[in-house]
Amino acid sequence: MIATLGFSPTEWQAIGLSLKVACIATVFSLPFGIFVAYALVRWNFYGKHFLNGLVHLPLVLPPVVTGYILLVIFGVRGPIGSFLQDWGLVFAFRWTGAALAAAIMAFPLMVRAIRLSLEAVDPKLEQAAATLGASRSWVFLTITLPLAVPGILAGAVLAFAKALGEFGATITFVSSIPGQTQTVPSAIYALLQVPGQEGAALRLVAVSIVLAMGALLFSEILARRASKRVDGA
Amino acid sequence: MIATLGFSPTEWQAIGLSLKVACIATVFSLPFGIFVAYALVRWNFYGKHFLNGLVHLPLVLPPVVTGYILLVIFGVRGPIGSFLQDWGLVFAFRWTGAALAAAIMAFPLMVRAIRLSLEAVDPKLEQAAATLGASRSWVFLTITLPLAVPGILAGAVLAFAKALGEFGATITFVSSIPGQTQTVPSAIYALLQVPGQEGAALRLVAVSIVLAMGALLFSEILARRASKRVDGA
Amino acid sequence: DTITVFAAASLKASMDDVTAAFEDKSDHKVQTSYAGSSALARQIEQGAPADVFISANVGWMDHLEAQDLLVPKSRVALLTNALVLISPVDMDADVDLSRNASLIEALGDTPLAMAFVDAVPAGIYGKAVLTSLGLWDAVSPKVAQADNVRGALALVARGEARLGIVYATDARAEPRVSVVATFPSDSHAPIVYPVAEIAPSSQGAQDFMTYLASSEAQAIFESHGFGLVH
Amino acid sequence: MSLLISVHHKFGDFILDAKFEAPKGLTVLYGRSGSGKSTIINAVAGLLRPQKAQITVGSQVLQDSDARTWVPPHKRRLGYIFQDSRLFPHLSVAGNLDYAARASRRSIDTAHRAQVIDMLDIGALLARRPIALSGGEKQRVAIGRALLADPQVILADEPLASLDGARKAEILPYFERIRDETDIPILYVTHAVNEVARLATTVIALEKGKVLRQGPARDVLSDPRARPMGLGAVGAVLDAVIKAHHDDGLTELDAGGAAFFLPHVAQPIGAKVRVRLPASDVLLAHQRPSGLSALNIVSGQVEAIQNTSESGAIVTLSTCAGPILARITQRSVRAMDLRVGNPCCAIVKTVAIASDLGTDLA
Amino acid sequence: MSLLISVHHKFGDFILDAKFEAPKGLTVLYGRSGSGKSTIINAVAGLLRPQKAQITVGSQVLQDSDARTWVPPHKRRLGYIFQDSRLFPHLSVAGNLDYAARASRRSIDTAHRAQVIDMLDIGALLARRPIALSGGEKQRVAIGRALLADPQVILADEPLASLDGARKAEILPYFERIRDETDIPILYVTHAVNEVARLATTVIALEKGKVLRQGPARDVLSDPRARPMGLGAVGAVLDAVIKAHHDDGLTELDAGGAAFFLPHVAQPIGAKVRVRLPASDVLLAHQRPSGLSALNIVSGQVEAIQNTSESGAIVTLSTCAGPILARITQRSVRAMDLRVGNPCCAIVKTVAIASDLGTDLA
Ligand SMILES: Nc1ncnc2c1ncn2[C@@H]1O[C@H](COP(=O)(O)OP(=O)(O)OP(=O)(O)O)[C@@H](O)[C@H]1O
Ligand SMILES: Nc1ncnc2c1ncn2[C@@H]1O[C@H](COP(=O)(O)OP(=O)(O)OP(=O)(O)O)[C@@H](O)[C@H]1O
Ligand code: MOO
Ligand SMILES: [Mg+2]
Ligand SMILES: [Mg+2]
Repeated sequence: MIATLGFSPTEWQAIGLSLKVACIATVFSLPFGIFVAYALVRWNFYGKHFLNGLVHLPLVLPPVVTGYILLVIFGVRGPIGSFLQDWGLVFAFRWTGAALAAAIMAFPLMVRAIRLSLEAVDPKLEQAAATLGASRSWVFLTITLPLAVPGILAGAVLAFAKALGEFGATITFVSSIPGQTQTVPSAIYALLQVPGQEGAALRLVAVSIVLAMGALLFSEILARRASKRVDGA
Repeated sequence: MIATLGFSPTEWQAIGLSLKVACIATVFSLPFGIFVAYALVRWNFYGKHFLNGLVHLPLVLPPVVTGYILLVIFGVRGPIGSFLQDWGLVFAFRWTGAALAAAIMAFPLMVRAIRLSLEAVDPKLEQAAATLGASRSWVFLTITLPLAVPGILAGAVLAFAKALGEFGATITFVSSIPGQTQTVPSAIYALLQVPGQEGAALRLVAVSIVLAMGALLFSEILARRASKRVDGA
Repeated sequence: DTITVFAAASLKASMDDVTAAFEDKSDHKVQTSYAGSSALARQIEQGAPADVFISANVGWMDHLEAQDLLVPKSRVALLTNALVLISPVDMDADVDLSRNASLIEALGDTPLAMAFVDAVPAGIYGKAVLTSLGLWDAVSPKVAQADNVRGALALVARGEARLGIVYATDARAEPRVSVVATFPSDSHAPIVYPVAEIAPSSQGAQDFMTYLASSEAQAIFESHGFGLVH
Repeated sequence: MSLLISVHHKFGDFILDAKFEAPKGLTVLYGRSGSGKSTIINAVAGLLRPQKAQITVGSQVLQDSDARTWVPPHKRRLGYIFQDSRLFPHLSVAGNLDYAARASRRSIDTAHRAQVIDMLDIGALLARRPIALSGGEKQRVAIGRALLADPQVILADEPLASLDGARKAEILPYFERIRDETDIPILYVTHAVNEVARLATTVIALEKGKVLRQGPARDVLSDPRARPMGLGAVGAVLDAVIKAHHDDGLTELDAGGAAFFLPHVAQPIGAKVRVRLPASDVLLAHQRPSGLSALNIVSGQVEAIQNTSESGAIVTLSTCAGPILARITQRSVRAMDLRVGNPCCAIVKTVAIASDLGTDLA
Repeated sequence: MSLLISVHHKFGDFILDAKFEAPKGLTVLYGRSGSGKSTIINAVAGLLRPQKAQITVGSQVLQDSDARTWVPPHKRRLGYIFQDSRLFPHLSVAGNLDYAARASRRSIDTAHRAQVIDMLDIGALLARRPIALSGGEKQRVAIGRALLADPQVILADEPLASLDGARKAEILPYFERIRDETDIPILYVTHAVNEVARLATTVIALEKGKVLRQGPARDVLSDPRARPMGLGAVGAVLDAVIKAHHDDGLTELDAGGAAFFLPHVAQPIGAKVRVRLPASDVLLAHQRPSGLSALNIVSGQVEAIQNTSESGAIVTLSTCAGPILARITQRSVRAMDLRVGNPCCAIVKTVAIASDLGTDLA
């Protein structure tokens, strides 16, 4: 069948799963990313540097280490994992865990991008909004956030791309169970273990690229539209 | 001896090497990062989207794949690798290769951050500079670049952190030769392969964190100084 | 039932064939997660839903057994492997392992590709071999360690390294390398792939274990170059 | 409602130390560039938190640094027109205008909105983004945005600086209306003497962060010794009543018995108006001259003569309309032998009065 | 050098279609907010590339859309003072001032620099960043930055709008000097009539993107029919020579035989000056009046009477000094029975002349 493009059902599953994981990871981490970026830019609080460091940690650590830490914390036996399990939220060896791993790995990229855009918002405009009666949160929603759109989009697309490519932390945390937690990168990894399967691996690589480029293009279009609203007629 | 902090000489080598690799990767990729970001922001050329996609690629691909591609291209038998070898520049199995891998993996992060800051530079100021007789390149050097400092710093620190943590592409490309290409992440990885070595791994993880946090703090201080120059007395 | 098998990544080629054959014969379904033995073992430690674990590494299986995570008495040595010295087909190195200087001469100043010599089984065995041959001290500065045996194989297959030490099964599956020499099996501890059921036991896992021991499965493994434990 | 302001703030070498009351009406902050006008306005807005300050509007304390009282800007109900327009670049003109209503979840008073849009002539711009506006258009939108905020205090930092005379003439009456018809105190920064003369109830003159002089506009402007705005600003301010509209298009005013004629003033008979007679527009004559094109001639007595420079002087006449100031040369003082107590006539050009009433402000 | 400008550009509904010459000297672009002034200036600067344009300075073609000639902004040798000051936020005031010299690798002319800094009174601000400046201080630095660029064309978009009168009085003579002593054409946007009257060699009046009227300042300002700047701007411009400096501080001018007295003018005897007599500052009388405080009385003949509104009129007298305009009421025209050809006297207050010569501009 042409529709399968030569991919096996497990590969299709992996593609679907990767998309789902990347989307969920991006969408769910975005509010946190915005919040943390805002806190880092505009608030002064004890432990700010610590938070900043913590956010960057997944970038610095080998992914395997991050995955291992996630396994220890969010595994069924982990302190948070076992707690959340009582509430029906299971990460261990589920696609949700893959999404969590992807989100955590992508988080520093997202926060940095948003932070840069928030820093570039002119505080004079926020002040002007305040004189017009806008509360802090309203100022944030109607001035700061819209003006930070370029960074938010950049953060989202970076996170999405990273989530699509994330491998080390994911396979360490949730393993690579076909249909459950096997994402495209773990499928590629598995294929690379078999000599002579480079061709099959390459096709999956191509899929990753196509998905990421699509997201990239989409974000560029959104960004252009947003900047047109600010810069031109 | 206290000075060894309990690290073996090979571990000390790995720490030194990681620092060297991360510094070199950051410093050498920065001009390219600035150039590419500028081109993406201010120029319109054929293949712009392609370049943008290419830059993001290392983010999307599993690191092993990127490492393998590097091996194919920059290895002693690769098209570019063999060419450069004639000029005395060898990447394969050298720390230079580790730096190359780290730089390539960090490149999308760097470019994105710089790009965001360049986009935030008010073109009206660049115009004002042009009316004062500044050529394009002078405007870039004296107006655009200094105003984009927050993004350049963010890009550099992201790249540095990423370079410190990079493992998959590096090990695939240049493997791990103690004293040559064995970076902290590969040492950590090796330790994690053996039951009961988590403690030793943890100490190296701590070193990575300390190094990255130092860089982070340093960049924050520089950024604050730069923004003070713009915002306040 | 659906049986979840955690298998060392280096077994993927043969295990895919074995599970396919098993699924044909029984009404069980098999899901296999391939990753490094260490990652899999840690996941099992943290409560992963694995029914069967096939490790490339005796140490990790011992580790799990010590924590009573295995179904008692289910552990068996499933496969064996041999260690070979390889080089790219187009470089045809000539090494005579009986002559100590030979390997060093063949290497020149090029690296010797291996898996991590202190961490990954193929590397550990390789280091043991070189040590017993009295070559380790001379060779060790030139060893380029990959994160797993496939990485070492790729370095040789691409011609980046002139020589490498991998499993016989890997060498056999990669057409771009040729075997220069096979290391004597008495120069290292036996290369064994242990398999065990992970507690709690299930019917499916037992059936799969039984099948692994069957001559049909063994034949598949043999066709991939593995040796059998008798 | 009145504004009570007492601020102390230090910026490097610059020390702002000002204490004054801005009573009901429009208070002009006047002073040279860098004298601290914007700093005071920002303190009232709460955008700057001075090191020491007591700021009160009516009975509400906005800031009291002793009592650690501090009302955040968004609770101060301001209408702040910034020196730089500060429009929101991502919102259309309409979005900018309606921002305050949305922020406070008020419904938009469409009649008022239409009126402000009409006055500012920005109806055609509503869908545009600020980037596509000219400098003056931006400033008009900024004025509209502040006026539509339903403020309890209006802060206007050189609101009309970038506008042409005709535009100014259209917008000034609106500030007059707010001044006269509402209880909203207005703090207004301007460098334009005619705006001061026309709008100010109270004038606060600043110099290097200190209050140089403060008081009712009439007193400050008609005091020849105090010239915070330069000699050009000195002049009498008279209260008058519209007496008649004549067929030839002139309106006759009555100021304490003296008649003044000026081009048609669109106010009903009996309405009270303020008339400013800039000292530089008044001529003096021994006796009522004839055959002269000036219609407004008031006789009185010399009350004071004040030399203002090497060659100039300001002569104050007391007349039935009130004190009238004339700026003339010392040579004329001597030639006319003017002395305190002598009778004298003031000649005022019709149009000179009119220009300050906005019939023609250009 | 003169500037030749012909631009056609469309922004949404707005169409700019202007063609004019700005000869040597200072050319004021005058027009209401949104009439296209900044757009024209941006076209000359090369910051906007109009759909069709021919722009030439002296013999250099800056743009010719037919010949596809295009000189980029940095090669145009401009001194552009922006409507918004556009200072570089990361550079100190000194860095901003020296930017042009550094950009073109010129050595800094320290004497000129010191003079400009002194004139603008920004010496104390040199080490500060723009964020720490007041609105007027920013604008002064922006003026200095443009003046120090060693330009061959000066573009000034409302350069003095945010400055107080005294500051303006300090800076205006500098523009006069550039106008009179150099060959640099200046395009100058302003809404202030007194700046037009004082500075303009040429006036270009714009309305909705079209040139409404253009010509030498004297002609445009003294033509009662053409009032692009409103009635307030109408007035005669006379050429005069400094005749004497008197002991009582007055300077005597001679304009075609008529004597005018005004407060001390710091120019040597024999120097030529331009004197503006705003029509609204001129009174008419049948015969030379006596006992009047005004020192400047010129007799002449009525040349024209032009009704300007329901009640007002402008009367043109021909005198030995040249035409003099007076803005009076129609009632006075009737009362005085003024007719073309009748003899008549013009009375001009001393200070009215002085204020346009900058002795007191506030
Ligand atoms: N990008 C744009 N899209 C649509 N209209 C525009 C755009 N830019 C400017 N305009 C319009 O062009 C006209 C001319 O603008 P310009 O800035 O030249 O005015 P101006 O004469 O300088 O006015 P001001 O005195 O207010 O600064 C204005 O009506 C403005 O609304
Ligand atoms: N951050 C700062 N650091 C040092 N000095 C400052 C700072 N901000 C303002 N100033 C100084 O404070 C003084 C008052 O500034 P302010 O903006 O109140 O002046 P202003 O009266 O509004 O002047 P303008 O008419 O020019 O707008 C100025 O001399 C200015 O240089
Ligand atoms: O994948 Mo393994 O456990 O290194 O042979
Ligand atoms: Mg100010
Ligand atoms: Mg303009």
